[in-house]
Amino acid sequence: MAVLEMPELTALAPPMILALTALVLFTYDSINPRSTNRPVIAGVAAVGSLASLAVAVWFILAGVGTPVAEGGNGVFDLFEGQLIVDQMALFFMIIVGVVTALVSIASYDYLRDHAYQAEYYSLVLLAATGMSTMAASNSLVTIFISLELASLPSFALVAILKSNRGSVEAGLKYFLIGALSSAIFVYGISLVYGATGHMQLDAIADNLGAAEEMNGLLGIGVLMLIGGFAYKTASVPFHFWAPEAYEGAPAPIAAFLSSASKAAGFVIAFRVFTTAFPLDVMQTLGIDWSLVFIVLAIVTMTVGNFAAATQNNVKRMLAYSSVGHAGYALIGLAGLTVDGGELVLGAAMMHLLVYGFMNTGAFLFVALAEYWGVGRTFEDYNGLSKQAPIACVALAVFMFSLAGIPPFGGFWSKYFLFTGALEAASANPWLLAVAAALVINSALSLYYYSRLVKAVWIEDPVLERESLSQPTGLYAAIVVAAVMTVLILPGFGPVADAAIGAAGAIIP
Amino acid sequence: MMIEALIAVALVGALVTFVAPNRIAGKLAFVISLVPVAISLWMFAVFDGSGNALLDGTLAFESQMEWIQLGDYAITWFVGIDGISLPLVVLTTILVSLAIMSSWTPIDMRESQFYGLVLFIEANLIGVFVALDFFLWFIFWEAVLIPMYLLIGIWGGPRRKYAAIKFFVYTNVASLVMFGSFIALVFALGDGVSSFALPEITAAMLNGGPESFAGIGSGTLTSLVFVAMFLGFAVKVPVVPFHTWLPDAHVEAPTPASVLLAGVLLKMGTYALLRFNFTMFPDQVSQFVVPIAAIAVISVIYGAMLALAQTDLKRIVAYSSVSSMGYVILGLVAYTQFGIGGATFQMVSHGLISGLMFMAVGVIYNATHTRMVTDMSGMADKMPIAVGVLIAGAFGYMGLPLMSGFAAEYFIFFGAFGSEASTYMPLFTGLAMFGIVIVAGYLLFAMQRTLFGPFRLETDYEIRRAPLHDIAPMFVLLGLIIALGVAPELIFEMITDAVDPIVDLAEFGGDA
Amino acid sequence: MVGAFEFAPAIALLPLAAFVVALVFGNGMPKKGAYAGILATAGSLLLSLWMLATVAGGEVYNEPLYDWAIGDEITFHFGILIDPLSALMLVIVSLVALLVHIFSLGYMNAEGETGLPRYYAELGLFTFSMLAFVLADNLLMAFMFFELVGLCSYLLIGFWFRTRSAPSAAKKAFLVTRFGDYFFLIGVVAIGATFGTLTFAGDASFVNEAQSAIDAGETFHGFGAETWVTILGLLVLGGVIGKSAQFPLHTWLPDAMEGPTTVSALIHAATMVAAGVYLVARMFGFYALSPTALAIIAFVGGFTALFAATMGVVKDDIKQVLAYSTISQYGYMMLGLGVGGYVAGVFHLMNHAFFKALLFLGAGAVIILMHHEQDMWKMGGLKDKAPVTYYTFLAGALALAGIVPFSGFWSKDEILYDAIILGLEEPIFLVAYSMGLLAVFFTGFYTFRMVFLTFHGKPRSEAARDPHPVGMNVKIPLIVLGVLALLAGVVNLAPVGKIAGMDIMFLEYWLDGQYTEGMTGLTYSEYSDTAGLDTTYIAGSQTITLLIAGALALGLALAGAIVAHVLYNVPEPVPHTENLGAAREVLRSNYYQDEVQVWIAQGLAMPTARMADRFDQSVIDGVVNGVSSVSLFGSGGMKRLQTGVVTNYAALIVLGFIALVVGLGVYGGWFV
Amino acid sequence: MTVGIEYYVLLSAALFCIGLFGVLTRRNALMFLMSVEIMLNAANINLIAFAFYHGNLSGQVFALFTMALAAAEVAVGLGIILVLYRNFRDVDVTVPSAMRW
Repeated sequence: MAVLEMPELTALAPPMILALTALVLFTYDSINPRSTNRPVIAGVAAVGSLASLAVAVWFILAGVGTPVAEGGNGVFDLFEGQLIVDQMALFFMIIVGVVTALVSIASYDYLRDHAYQAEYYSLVLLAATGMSTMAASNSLVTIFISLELASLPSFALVAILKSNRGSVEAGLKYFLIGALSSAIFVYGISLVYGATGHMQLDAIADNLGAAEEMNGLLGIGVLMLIGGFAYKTASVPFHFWAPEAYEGAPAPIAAFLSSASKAAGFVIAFRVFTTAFPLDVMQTLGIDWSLVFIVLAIVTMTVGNFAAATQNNVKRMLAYSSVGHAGYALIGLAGLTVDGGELVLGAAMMHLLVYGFMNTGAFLFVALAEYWGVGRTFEDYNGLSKQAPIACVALAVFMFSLAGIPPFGGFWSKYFLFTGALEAASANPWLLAVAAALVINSALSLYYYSRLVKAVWIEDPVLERESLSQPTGLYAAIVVAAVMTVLILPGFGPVADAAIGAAGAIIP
Repeated sequence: MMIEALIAVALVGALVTFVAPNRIAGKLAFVISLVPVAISLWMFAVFDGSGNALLDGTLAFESQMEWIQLGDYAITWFVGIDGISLPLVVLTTILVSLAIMSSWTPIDMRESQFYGLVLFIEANLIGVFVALDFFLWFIFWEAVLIPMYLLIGIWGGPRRKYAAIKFFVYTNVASLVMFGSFIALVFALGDGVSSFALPEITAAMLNGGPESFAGIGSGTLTSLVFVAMFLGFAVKVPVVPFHTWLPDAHVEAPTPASVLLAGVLLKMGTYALLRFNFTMFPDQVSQFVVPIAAIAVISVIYGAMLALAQTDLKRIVAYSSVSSMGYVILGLVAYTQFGIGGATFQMVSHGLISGLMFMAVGVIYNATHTRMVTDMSGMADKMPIAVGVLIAGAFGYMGLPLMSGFAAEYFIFFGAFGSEASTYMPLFTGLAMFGIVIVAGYLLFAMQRTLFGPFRLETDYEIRRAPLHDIAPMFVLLGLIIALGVAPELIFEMITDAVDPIVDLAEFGGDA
Repeated sequence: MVGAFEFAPAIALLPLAAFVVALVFGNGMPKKGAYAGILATAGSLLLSLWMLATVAGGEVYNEPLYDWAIGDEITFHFGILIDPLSALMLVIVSLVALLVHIFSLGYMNAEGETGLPRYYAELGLFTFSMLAFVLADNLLMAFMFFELVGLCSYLLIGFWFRTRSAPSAAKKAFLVTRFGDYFFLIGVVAIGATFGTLTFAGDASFVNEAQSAIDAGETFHGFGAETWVTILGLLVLGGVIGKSAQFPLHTWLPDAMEGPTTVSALIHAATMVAAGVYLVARMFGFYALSPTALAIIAFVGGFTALFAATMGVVKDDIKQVLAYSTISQYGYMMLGLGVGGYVAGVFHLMNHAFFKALLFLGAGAVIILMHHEQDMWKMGGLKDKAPVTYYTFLAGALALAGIVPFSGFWSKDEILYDAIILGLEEPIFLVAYSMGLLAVFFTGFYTFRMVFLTFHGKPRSEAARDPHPVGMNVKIPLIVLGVLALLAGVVNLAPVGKIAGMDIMFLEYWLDGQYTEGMTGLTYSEYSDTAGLDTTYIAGSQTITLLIAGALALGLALAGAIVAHVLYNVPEPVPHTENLGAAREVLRSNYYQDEVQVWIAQGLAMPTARMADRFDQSVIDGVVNGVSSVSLFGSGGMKRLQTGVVTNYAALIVLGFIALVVGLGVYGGWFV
Repeated sequence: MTVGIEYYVLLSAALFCIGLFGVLTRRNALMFLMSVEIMLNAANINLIAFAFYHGNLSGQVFALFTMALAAAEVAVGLGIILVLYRNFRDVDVTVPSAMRW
């Protein structure tokens, strides 16, 4: 396989391509900031993200990141293990690539009368670069840097509609909470460093023994790290920014943050807690972080779903539902046990992938609605299926998929999470509570997801509206997302293998 | 690959119909739906399976292929047909075709979407009855909800939104409970199983059963799972007290949806009960005989009493479905050849009869735009043929001999009375049988008020005779009902063949 | 075996064919399908006679026809059992059916009646079901067609469905009989489950199984074998009481008179109502095993006979009188069977079939004459205007009242005789006997009250002065039946035979299988042995007993007739019912039986149902909806967390974080 | 003689809490931002102290990264605060609360 001959650095091709594209757009912007050549700009962004996606897919198929022992091309770790390219890294690079591509394509129409096109796309791709790098980060340093690289552009992106109060308010809240959490995160890093004397994750794991007498310090540090991840993944108690940020931000950005950024947050959480803090050792140190995640998972999914149940603003409902899904994905960490747990962790990864499609699609539909200017509440959406059946079929697909009803992708991942939780329950009965919470919340979520379907399909429009335009980019993105959400069901075999393989690889 | 063909035809047909112009959608869907009918009848003709699908019987049209490796467990595409599933598959295909034809009159908006959804339901219903891998089965099981939700929600009556969401959420919760408990069971079975294939799981259950799981002892776990799954399916069946979604859904649903709902969807629940609870947990069944039998009796009597109190024809039929499903539970818990066989037979029989009843009520509704017993009388004067068929169907419901309903109920009663599951079974049977009096009561009252007497109609709506395509499906159903009543062996033979292995599981043998 | 019996199924199938033909092509046919029915029933009659002849020739037939449902331990099948009893019944049914079909030509095809094809189709369906019921060789098949005749009765009673009363009467008829059939069905199921077979005859019959079970002293469901047999017998009896309109399930029969008179003649007098009694006779061997059951049958019969007769006294509608007399007559048959008088019972069944059909058809003729007027007080003086009707009707009346030498006398006398000789041994039966005896008086009274009011005296209405003529197709059946009513008795002149020592008790020998070989378990003598009822005679002499019993019966009948003559055979009769005082109201309102049953339906069932419905809507559904609203309420609270003020968020974050630190710290013991 | 590590930790902890207090109490966006900076610096103290304690440099290097990122954060933050002021004519963080529940 050609990959072998290349220098190791090429293993980082996916983020690099994103960075490159970002720079290209940045240059373009600095040369001609007011350019409204949308096809070119959006095209470059889309091509760049698709290229990164393609490379990542190619890598994972070519066996990059699969240990040689398993017939792959071996795990690449660069800069003394500061960065690592293994299956999980590639898996999440794919997620980021997918979402970025969808968002760039959709933005083509959404930003039709926005002043600074290029800056927008370059920011998006910079953030994407950060997320993609997070997937590969293997040291608290790189994690922190890439995390900030992802965050800072995001702040700007949320507030990019400078004259829109909602956007600004969202940006402010997002930024302030973000600053606070990153401060906490950094402090956590410093404590962990203090307790172990290392930043590189494997090294931390090796030196945990030294932390016997400082376990309190280490514990607080670990919790602070969790805080950082919780912020990035919009999990309780660091989720408060999410509803506002998603509601206020431009819909494509909301899609971008709620799918890709969330996934990135999870990948570092997965890596840190599987690599740096092996559960068995931490338990001897009295730091049983799986308990924390059990609590967080239950609370997060409950808060998210319950708050979503009675929203009137579609976007806000989706925002809360994305909090709820963060809770589902947290099961991946909560379900980790001293021996194994790759099933549940893999399930979490699958969920994040499928979520990348269905949730992005859902937000993009909102983008479409904002593009049409039909309004933001459920009532405003009433009877849209008469004017735009295709988009509404897609919406129904996203909603039912989010609710976990077959025959859509969301069914698999959610039920695998459930299955994984139950499997883990054999080792840790607390997981039964998680599974129960999952059932209750799924039932509730079905209620509010089907409310949206009801609005567009069953209700009659409050006021008659003339036929709606069909913006190419948005439609393309939405339809692609929908098709993927459906096709992923029959074609789930490889996805499941990849995810579970990746999970198995990082679990000690 | 015939099964795949069956499902594929329905799915593709659904897509085609969905994009077809409204004008031709109905006819198109009907023509498409004839293909599955043909295939299933052909299957019926050449059926060569024997024994029970879950108890290493030989399957007909079996096909199995790898799909997903989930940790230590394989999820496979695994379908096959045995004597229990075949009649239900045939029932489904036929009922769908007839339902489509019967909806030509009432459905006058967004036809292509409507018929597309109906065909989509058909695909999933067939899947439920043929799938032999738990995950696969569960996909079909759940996928039925969406189209039904939309059918009720879009084309339903005034309170359709409430009814639809209630049906959707309620049954979905039940499914989740069932799913969870079953998965827990599979994991508790440990190394005994390496896939979600039902036969394998059944085998593991029957020799040894689960180890303790998550700190719950083996025995307790099995009982818990049994109860949880019973509750899960009980909502679908539905048995009292989990039935309240049914009348709402039925009343609000458009006629063809009601036909499918009562005709096939309810059978999913009883079918699942038979496949899971009563095949995999024989010991638990014997442990819970009395409560289950009691629930069955309550469902029969209570459901019939509720029907007696209704004045909406559809509500009457809906509640009587609850009552009829109670018979099925009674037959299952009897755990005898005629008990379980009769229960299965009742699934088919009730599918036909309730379908006929809903169609007949629908035809009257099309003509009068009311379903209220109090609003009309003497309909027999205006639409003799439709009313004639309705009367025939009603008597079928009352269990008139030489119609399938009698055969089914008689088998169930006989099996239950002779059952040794519990010493109280004869008592339960006697109580449940009183249902045949109440059912006669409310149906005769309703018919007397609506069909007979001098003609009177509250709504000023000009009555026109029902067109042929409304009547024809009812005659087909009536023919099938009588055929099965005169010669139950048509399907009872294969049913008993598939049921006997289950009966042999019980340590209390059945005499009847 | 090739021969007559190969054609047995055709007996039933011919009318079925007529049903289909009339239903499908009826409208296009002359007389709207009547001829199809006539031909079919005629064919059935011929075949039945052939069967009778063959049986007389010494053969019986008991073969399964085809398997309905096959199980491991038991197989339910359709089969045909032709023995003297069923052969006799076949002839009775098909004969009456034929005559009624013919009569219908005159009665129904008059003035532009609509829905005639339906009428003839339903008649055909009924004939089919009834004949199949008679042919049945096992209890399940019997039950099935038992139900089907019920359906036909429902349809035919409700023939004039545009009226209010007919549908309601039809519903009542079906519902009340259904209530009886509920017990019957339990009986069928229980017998099948207990003995593993449902066949009437042969070595594997449930009768034999029960016999051996009792001998072996087995126990079922905690009951001794004999008790269990009694229970089973009584369960089946439930169906009998319903169909044969015995107390307390008799109330449907008078209402059933809403149907066309021909239907009343065929279904509610001659055949369907007889089904119950026939069933008891059919499985008499089983009842014979349980004296208790027999006693109960006897009492139900005796009581019903008297009870119904008293009600017949005050009715003004000619058909009502006949209806109550029917109930009472079937009471006699039950009494006869109950006291072990198998032959007597069947004998009366046969005679009654003829003379009651005659009376109803006569009444039908009268109704034609009277332009569809049924109130006897508007009649009178028809004697001279319609002689044929009068004399045939008179013959039927005499038979009904039980006057020598008409057929009714012989059978009724034999029943009472059997009752008294048993009663003398076991005095308790004397009660049943005396009730039966008393009923004779009332029978004589109301019968002749009816005759006099209808035919004698002066015409009391326009219609009566100028009656509508009746045609041959009305007269022929009357004449045939009139002759039978007069002569049918000769087949079993038991008293004469016993006194004069002549062997002229043909029916008894017939039913005792003396003309046939290979008939086991179905003969009179065997039944008597099983029942083992011993009897005594007054003064030890059979003759004296016979004479006394006969004299008593005849005397009372004549007394009744004479009273009627005195009261009503006058030019201007007046209703003397006022003289009954308080009793009158009770009688007119049928001892408030209907009120009771209506109360059970309207006052008990419906309120319970409505209560259940309210409970369902409020409690059960309330819980379901409650769950959802509670969670939605929780949602409302949950989202209040999101105040929108970023400082609060920071505070909440810190609080949440501290909670985690404390929680995990305490759990992990960091602070030690 | 060297100062024990615990004093450094206490110092940074105190600083962190001061910053946190500022975050929770200050309604002016700029003060909010400064408080966050204080918290970051508390982390820096830790890092450097522990780097000294463990005798490896990664802590100090990381501190440099932190400062750089703090600067970047402030840049973005000021931008946002600017548009905040444009839209709301105020830099009070509790003013924009249109979106809630």
